[in-house]
Amino acid sequence: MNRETERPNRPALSLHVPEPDARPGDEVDFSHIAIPAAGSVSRPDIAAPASDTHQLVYSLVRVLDDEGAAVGPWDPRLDADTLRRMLRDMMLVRAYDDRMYRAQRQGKTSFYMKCTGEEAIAVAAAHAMDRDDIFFPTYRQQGLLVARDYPLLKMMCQVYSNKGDPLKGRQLPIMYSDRAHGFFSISGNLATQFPQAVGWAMASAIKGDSRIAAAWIGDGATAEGDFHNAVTFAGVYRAPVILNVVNNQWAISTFSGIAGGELTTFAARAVGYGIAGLRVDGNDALAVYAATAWAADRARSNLGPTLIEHFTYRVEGHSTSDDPTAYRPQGAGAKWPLGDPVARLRKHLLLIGEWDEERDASLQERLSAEVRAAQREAEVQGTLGNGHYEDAASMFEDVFEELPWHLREQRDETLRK
Amino acid sequence: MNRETERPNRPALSLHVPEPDARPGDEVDFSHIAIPAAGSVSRPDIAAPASDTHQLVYSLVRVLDDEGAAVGPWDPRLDADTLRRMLRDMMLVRAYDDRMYRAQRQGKTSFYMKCTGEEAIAVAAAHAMDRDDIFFPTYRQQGLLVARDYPLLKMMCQVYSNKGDPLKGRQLPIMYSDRAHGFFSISGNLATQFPQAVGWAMASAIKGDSRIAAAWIGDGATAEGDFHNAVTFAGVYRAPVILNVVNNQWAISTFSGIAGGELTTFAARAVGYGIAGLRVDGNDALAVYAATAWAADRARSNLGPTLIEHFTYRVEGHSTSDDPTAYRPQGAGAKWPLGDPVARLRKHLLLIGEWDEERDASLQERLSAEVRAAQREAEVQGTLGNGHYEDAASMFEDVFEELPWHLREQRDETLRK
Amino acid sequence: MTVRNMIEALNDAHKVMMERDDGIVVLGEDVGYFGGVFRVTAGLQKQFGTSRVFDAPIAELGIVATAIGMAAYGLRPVAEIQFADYIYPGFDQIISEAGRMRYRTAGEWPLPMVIRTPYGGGIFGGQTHSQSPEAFFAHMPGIKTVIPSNPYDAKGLLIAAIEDNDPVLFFEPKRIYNGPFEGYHDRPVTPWAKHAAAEVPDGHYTVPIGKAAVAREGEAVTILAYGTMVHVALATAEAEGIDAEVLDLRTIVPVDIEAIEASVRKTGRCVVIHEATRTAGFGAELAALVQERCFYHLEAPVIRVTGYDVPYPHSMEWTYFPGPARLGPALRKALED
Amino acid sequence: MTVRNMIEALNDAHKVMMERDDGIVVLGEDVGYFGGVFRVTAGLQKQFGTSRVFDAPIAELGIVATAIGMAAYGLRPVAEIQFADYIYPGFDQIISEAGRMRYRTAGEWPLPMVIRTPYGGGIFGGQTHSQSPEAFFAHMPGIKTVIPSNPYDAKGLLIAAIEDNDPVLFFEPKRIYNGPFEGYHDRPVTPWAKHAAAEVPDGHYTVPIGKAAVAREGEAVTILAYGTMVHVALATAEAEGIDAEVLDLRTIVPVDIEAIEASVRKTGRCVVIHEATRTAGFGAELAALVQERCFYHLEAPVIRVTGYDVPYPHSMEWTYFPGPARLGPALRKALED
Ligand SMILES: Cc1ncc(C[n+]2csc(CCOP(=O)(O)OP(=O)(O)O)c2C)c(N)n1
Ligand SMILES: Cc1ncc(C[n+]2csc(CCOP(=O)(O)OP(=O)(O)O)c2C)c(N)n1
Ligand SMILES: [Mg+2]
Ligand SMILES: [Mg+2]
Repeated sequence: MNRETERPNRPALSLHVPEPDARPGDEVDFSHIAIPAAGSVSRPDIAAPASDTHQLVYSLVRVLDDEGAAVGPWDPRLDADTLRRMLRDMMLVRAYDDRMYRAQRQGKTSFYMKCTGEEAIAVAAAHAMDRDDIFFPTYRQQGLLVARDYPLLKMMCQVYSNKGDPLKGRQLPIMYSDRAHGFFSISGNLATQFPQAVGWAMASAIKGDSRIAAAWIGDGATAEGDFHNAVTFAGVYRAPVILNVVNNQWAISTFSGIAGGELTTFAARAVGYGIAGLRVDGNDALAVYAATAWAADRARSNLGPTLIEHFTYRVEGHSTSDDPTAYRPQGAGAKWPLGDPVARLRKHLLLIGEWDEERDASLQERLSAEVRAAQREAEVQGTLGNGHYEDAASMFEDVFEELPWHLREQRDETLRK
Repeated sequence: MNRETERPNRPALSLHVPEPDARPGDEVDFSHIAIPAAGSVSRPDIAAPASDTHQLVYSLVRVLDDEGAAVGPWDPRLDADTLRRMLRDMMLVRAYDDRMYRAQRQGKTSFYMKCTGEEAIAVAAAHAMDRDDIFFPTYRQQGLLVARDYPLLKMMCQVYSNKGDPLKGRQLPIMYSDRAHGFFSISGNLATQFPQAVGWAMASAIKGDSRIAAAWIGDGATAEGDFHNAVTFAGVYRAPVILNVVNNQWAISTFSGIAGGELTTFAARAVGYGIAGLRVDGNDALAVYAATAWAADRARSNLGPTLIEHFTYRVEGHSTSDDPTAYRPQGAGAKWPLGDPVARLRKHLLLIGEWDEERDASLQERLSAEVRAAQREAEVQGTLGNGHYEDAASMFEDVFEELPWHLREQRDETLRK
Repeated sequence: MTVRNMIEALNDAHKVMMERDDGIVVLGEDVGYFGGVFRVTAGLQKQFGTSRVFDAPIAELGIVATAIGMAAYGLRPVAEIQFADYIYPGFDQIISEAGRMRYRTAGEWPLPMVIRTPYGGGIFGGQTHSQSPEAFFAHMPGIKTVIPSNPYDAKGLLIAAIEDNDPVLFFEPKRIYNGPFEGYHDRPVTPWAKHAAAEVPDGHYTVPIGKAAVAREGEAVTILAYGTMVHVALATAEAEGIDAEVLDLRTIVPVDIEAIEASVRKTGRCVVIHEATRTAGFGAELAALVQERCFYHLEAPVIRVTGYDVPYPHSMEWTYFPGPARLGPALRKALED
Repeated sequence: MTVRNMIEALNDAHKVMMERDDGIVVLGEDVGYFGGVFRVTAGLQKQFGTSRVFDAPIAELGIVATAIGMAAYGLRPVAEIQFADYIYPGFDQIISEAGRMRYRTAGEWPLPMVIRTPYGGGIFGGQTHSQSPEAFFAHMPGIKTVIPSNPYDAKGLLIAAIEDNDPVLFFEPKRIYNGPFEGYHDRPVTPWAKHAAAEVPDGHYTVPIGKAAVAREGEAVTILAYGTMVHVALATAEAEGIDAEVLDLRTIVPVDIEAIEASVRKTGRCVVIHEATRTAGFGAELAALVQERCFYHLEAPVIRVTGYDVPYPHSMEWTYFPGPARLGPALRKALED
């Protein structure tokens, strides 16, 4: 089948397969990553044509400089309380993650996923949007729930699939859902939430409402058709939605090059659809806040969707089922040049004199105590395999509004046992 | 549900639904369409980075000017024989279309689709590529078959689903397929061929082959997930494939704005993926030839895929099942400012003195005679409902390589009748 | 009362409901200005405006997904998939999302939405304008599947589907949009006007989801059918002079098991007919249910008359189509055994 | 002969075939450097290079579609879908394209391709890592569907699938990758090493597609099973002390009808078991076939033991799972009737 022989005059084609620059054993080297100085990127007016944002998709919106100062046109100029609240939320998310990760390791549940290094992306966005806006998240935005004061206890009960699980043991751990907190059900099927969020936003526009939607998707999942359908519909109908791509550069074992990140940025997809696009330092809480607020104002003013790439790094493994040292150098995360979002926001608060070491230490103490307390309380209601949610009858409920005959029969068969 | 009441301070959102500028009864007005002068667009080197093409996606590669002269850097400088051959192919496609359209109207088959005004897009591309390259077409590239001398008779027999139908009456009329002519099976499911073409091209690269693939898709169908998957895979693996978007501005009754063509061009999608992109006057055979040759050389040199938007207009109805006057002004096609591809190529040949009225008239005569003769011959083998392909046993063949028991039983049941 | 064909009845169901509830929106390919390739949504955009009736990009995934989002918001979207053959790009969103949302949110996010789609052959549509994919949707939890066989039921069932608080797949037998089809392709088609079920009440009424109708009473054998096949069954019973009872299922999930059991217990014989391919089609489920529940009443095996397990062939449509020529012998066999 | 678990057997099947035929390429999510989330493709990229074994974007549609293109070119792609629950985005390309290509090109473009995917529950994977969607693929023409239940068959069937000239869906029961599972979740798992079928020959051999295996001979009742359920059936027969004949179907399309008929004619009773949801599952097809073809040999109705018609629930996995606790009573009932 090799035509070479037949066509000596033609060059032989070959398949290009993207490879990350470092594999286990190699030195991690992030020196090739272009990092524009904080404050160096211009900020278009909310009402500017989408094309005015299109040079930004190849740069990086950054607010916090290396000293921790907030600089440049994107500085959201937040009051100290908001800054402290964001720091607290991010610290709490991290404490919660560590705790639940260990709980899984201790066999108390089947599965867990951390968002280490990505806390700012969810927490800052939640604070930049209104309380009655809706979120269509992936499994790495637990920060959205924390920022909206969703009880840790409920989150833990879901993770344990125990008697207190609001989802009645039906969902895999971390697949939270809560309507009252505007947090849409997380799906195990990647990318499906993206066009759903667009539909929700279209509905809001249809009803002359003023609420907007935000959705999150991973770099890897942008390859799904759902992503394309979401952005296409959002552009066609100018839906009031913020489309967030969390580029943490990994999709389980494959790096972002396999997802289409080798030739251009994910923010650049916005150019292809003619909608507004921003590329943001995802480890900079102020940059995430500013970009989200910009996109939210734009959406609320009926100016349509914005695609935001949050450039970050997946510091930990993909999930408790994954060991990243099998495919990338050990400790790569620690070397990530954009640093740690929690440390960077803390540094800023310290720099502006609105925070100090003692307060930080005691907050850290309070938060871990809070997490420990919630965990104790949660475990009273059981853990997976040890008093988890178990109610055969309820297994058949909520498939339909009413129980049809075949499910009634199936339920009764089970109950007879 | 209308939140207006609750949030008087916020503007009410509203849904934007794209509308074409003219509906039945309105005056057709194409004056807003920007048409750069022929020859005004630069031609990047084959080996140039994809980004060098990215300003071209907002312009229009044009070679033939209003006088019929070939001008500018994209002039493919074709010899007169090739030009005459392309003219002949395009005229033949049109004669064939007219004939088959009438045959359907006469009740000789169930369905037909013309490509009036789009002949150059298929014919010129076929001549710009090598004979052993492969095509993954839609139902509007019958010109590819004509350009590769596929017998009209076979095409007609397929349209009639008659005893001579190479596809054994299994496919809807115009869903041609012929391996020997490198023409991949047309699918009724829009867009599916696009990622398949990328897979074929990847296989060619895997084998160190030198053949490349080309695929076509309509503006409307670019909204499908298949399109996104195709371009994503093509970019990731730098597949040797030409991805043609035929923007004839209509998808049955909906204009290209509903497909995502309101905010930017379809060629601009290439920018979003970081691959090469070109936007071409689809009614200019020389421009189509030049752009295709450029993309083919690039692909063959292992430099990856090119997305080409062919800007044209669907002059006729979508198909024999469609009446366009129900949703757009009558005779809109005749007013299309980029003219008729056949007339434009003819004008060029006349201008350069390689063609004259008599030759044109006699060619026209020969071609209609050829079509009439083929039709007579085809109809000898039957038409749909009147001696069409009918062989119950064959209905069960080719589902699998071998007939499994259940199909054997089903066949035997039928044959017993 | 107005005499309506199925298209007019479906169109009227939209109008009646959209006038009552401004949360109902209609989206799909060509459904807006043009009113749909089968004209089911004709006039709706003019009456209700572009933000309630609008054309969608050619992206069935996006159509279903945005409808899910709209339903999550609180609207009641009615989405049209132009042909059932093209529903597959939206399959994941239907199966994995719409069908499971109420369950996985413990009831917090029910999805009141309807997906309408013309299905079935008999129009020389070839492989991709003729399919009957209903069995796929019956296999996955959380989706109701409705298939009317006449204008009266079409309107009443569509209204019930729009008012239902669960996702409903609404399959429309396109071959009988304009008139009942008994499977004799060489005979002239009688328009609905000549049919009692074309007497369609004006205004609001419903036909309950999950309830079958006895289309013909009989003692000798039960024929389980839906959509176009109901008419094939009726015509074949007449032609063969067989005292068959014809059940028009109207809904396949949840199927009306009581009606099925009652009829089969009475007749002791059962033939199932559908146009979809046989293997793992819904006829298999019906045969399995009948033998599970009426085994000791059955005097003969349940026979399936279905489309063959091949793609729907263009020119040999009438060899493929399960019409009277195939149902007749099956009925006789059911009686012989 | 080497003792291999199912993962090692499948991995070896790839190696054996890729060494013989350089037209065989492997693609899928995480199958390259990492070797697959279940390690089935471990070491293949190292041995055969990145242009024959490569990671794919997270786009099941694109994975299937590019595999179709590769097969059309003349390669023999083996694509992995990471979990069967995620096959739906590729559904249209499988159903409408792969399954019909040979037919619609009148045999000019056969598609020799394999789609491998881990399926089934029992691993606390919740709604989206536990599904058994085999029935979907059985319903549409042109696709063969294979489901092994042990390492020996897994290797032999995968080699046969790769050599087959039609598209083959290859479902791998992930619960038994590392050891047979009899459905007693509270008992320790025995590794394959202790199992005869873990004696896997080195090199090339095939297990024919379309042929069932008698996993256990018996006279009293026939149990039709595949995948994990074969082990549940064997264990239950032992536990209940019932002289059941257990048929391991191994292929569901084309199913081994002769083996099924022979066994049911002998026993006169039949129980079908699968993990997929019941309604319109493949068990319905099996029940329909058995009653159609063995009606006068049946002394009792065919009973279906299946997953319930609800999404696979995370914490109540063992209430949902059709294990011995549910098969036992069904067997006894089949014998009583
Ligand atoms: C449709 C689908 N395909 C595959 C998977 C399996 N899967 C789960 S997470 C994951 C990687 C996702 O990577 P990315 O989108 O970058 O998100 P991240 O985990 O980095 O946050 C994969 C392949 C899935 N859940 N759904
Ligand atoms: C998946 C799918 N959805 C819908 C259709 C119905 N359909 C056939 S052609 C068409 C319009 C296609 O428009 P476009 O892609 O612009 O191609 P054109 O007809 O203009 O050449 C539609 C909606 C289809 N064939 N396949
Ligand atoms: Mg990622
Ligand atoms: Mg078009």
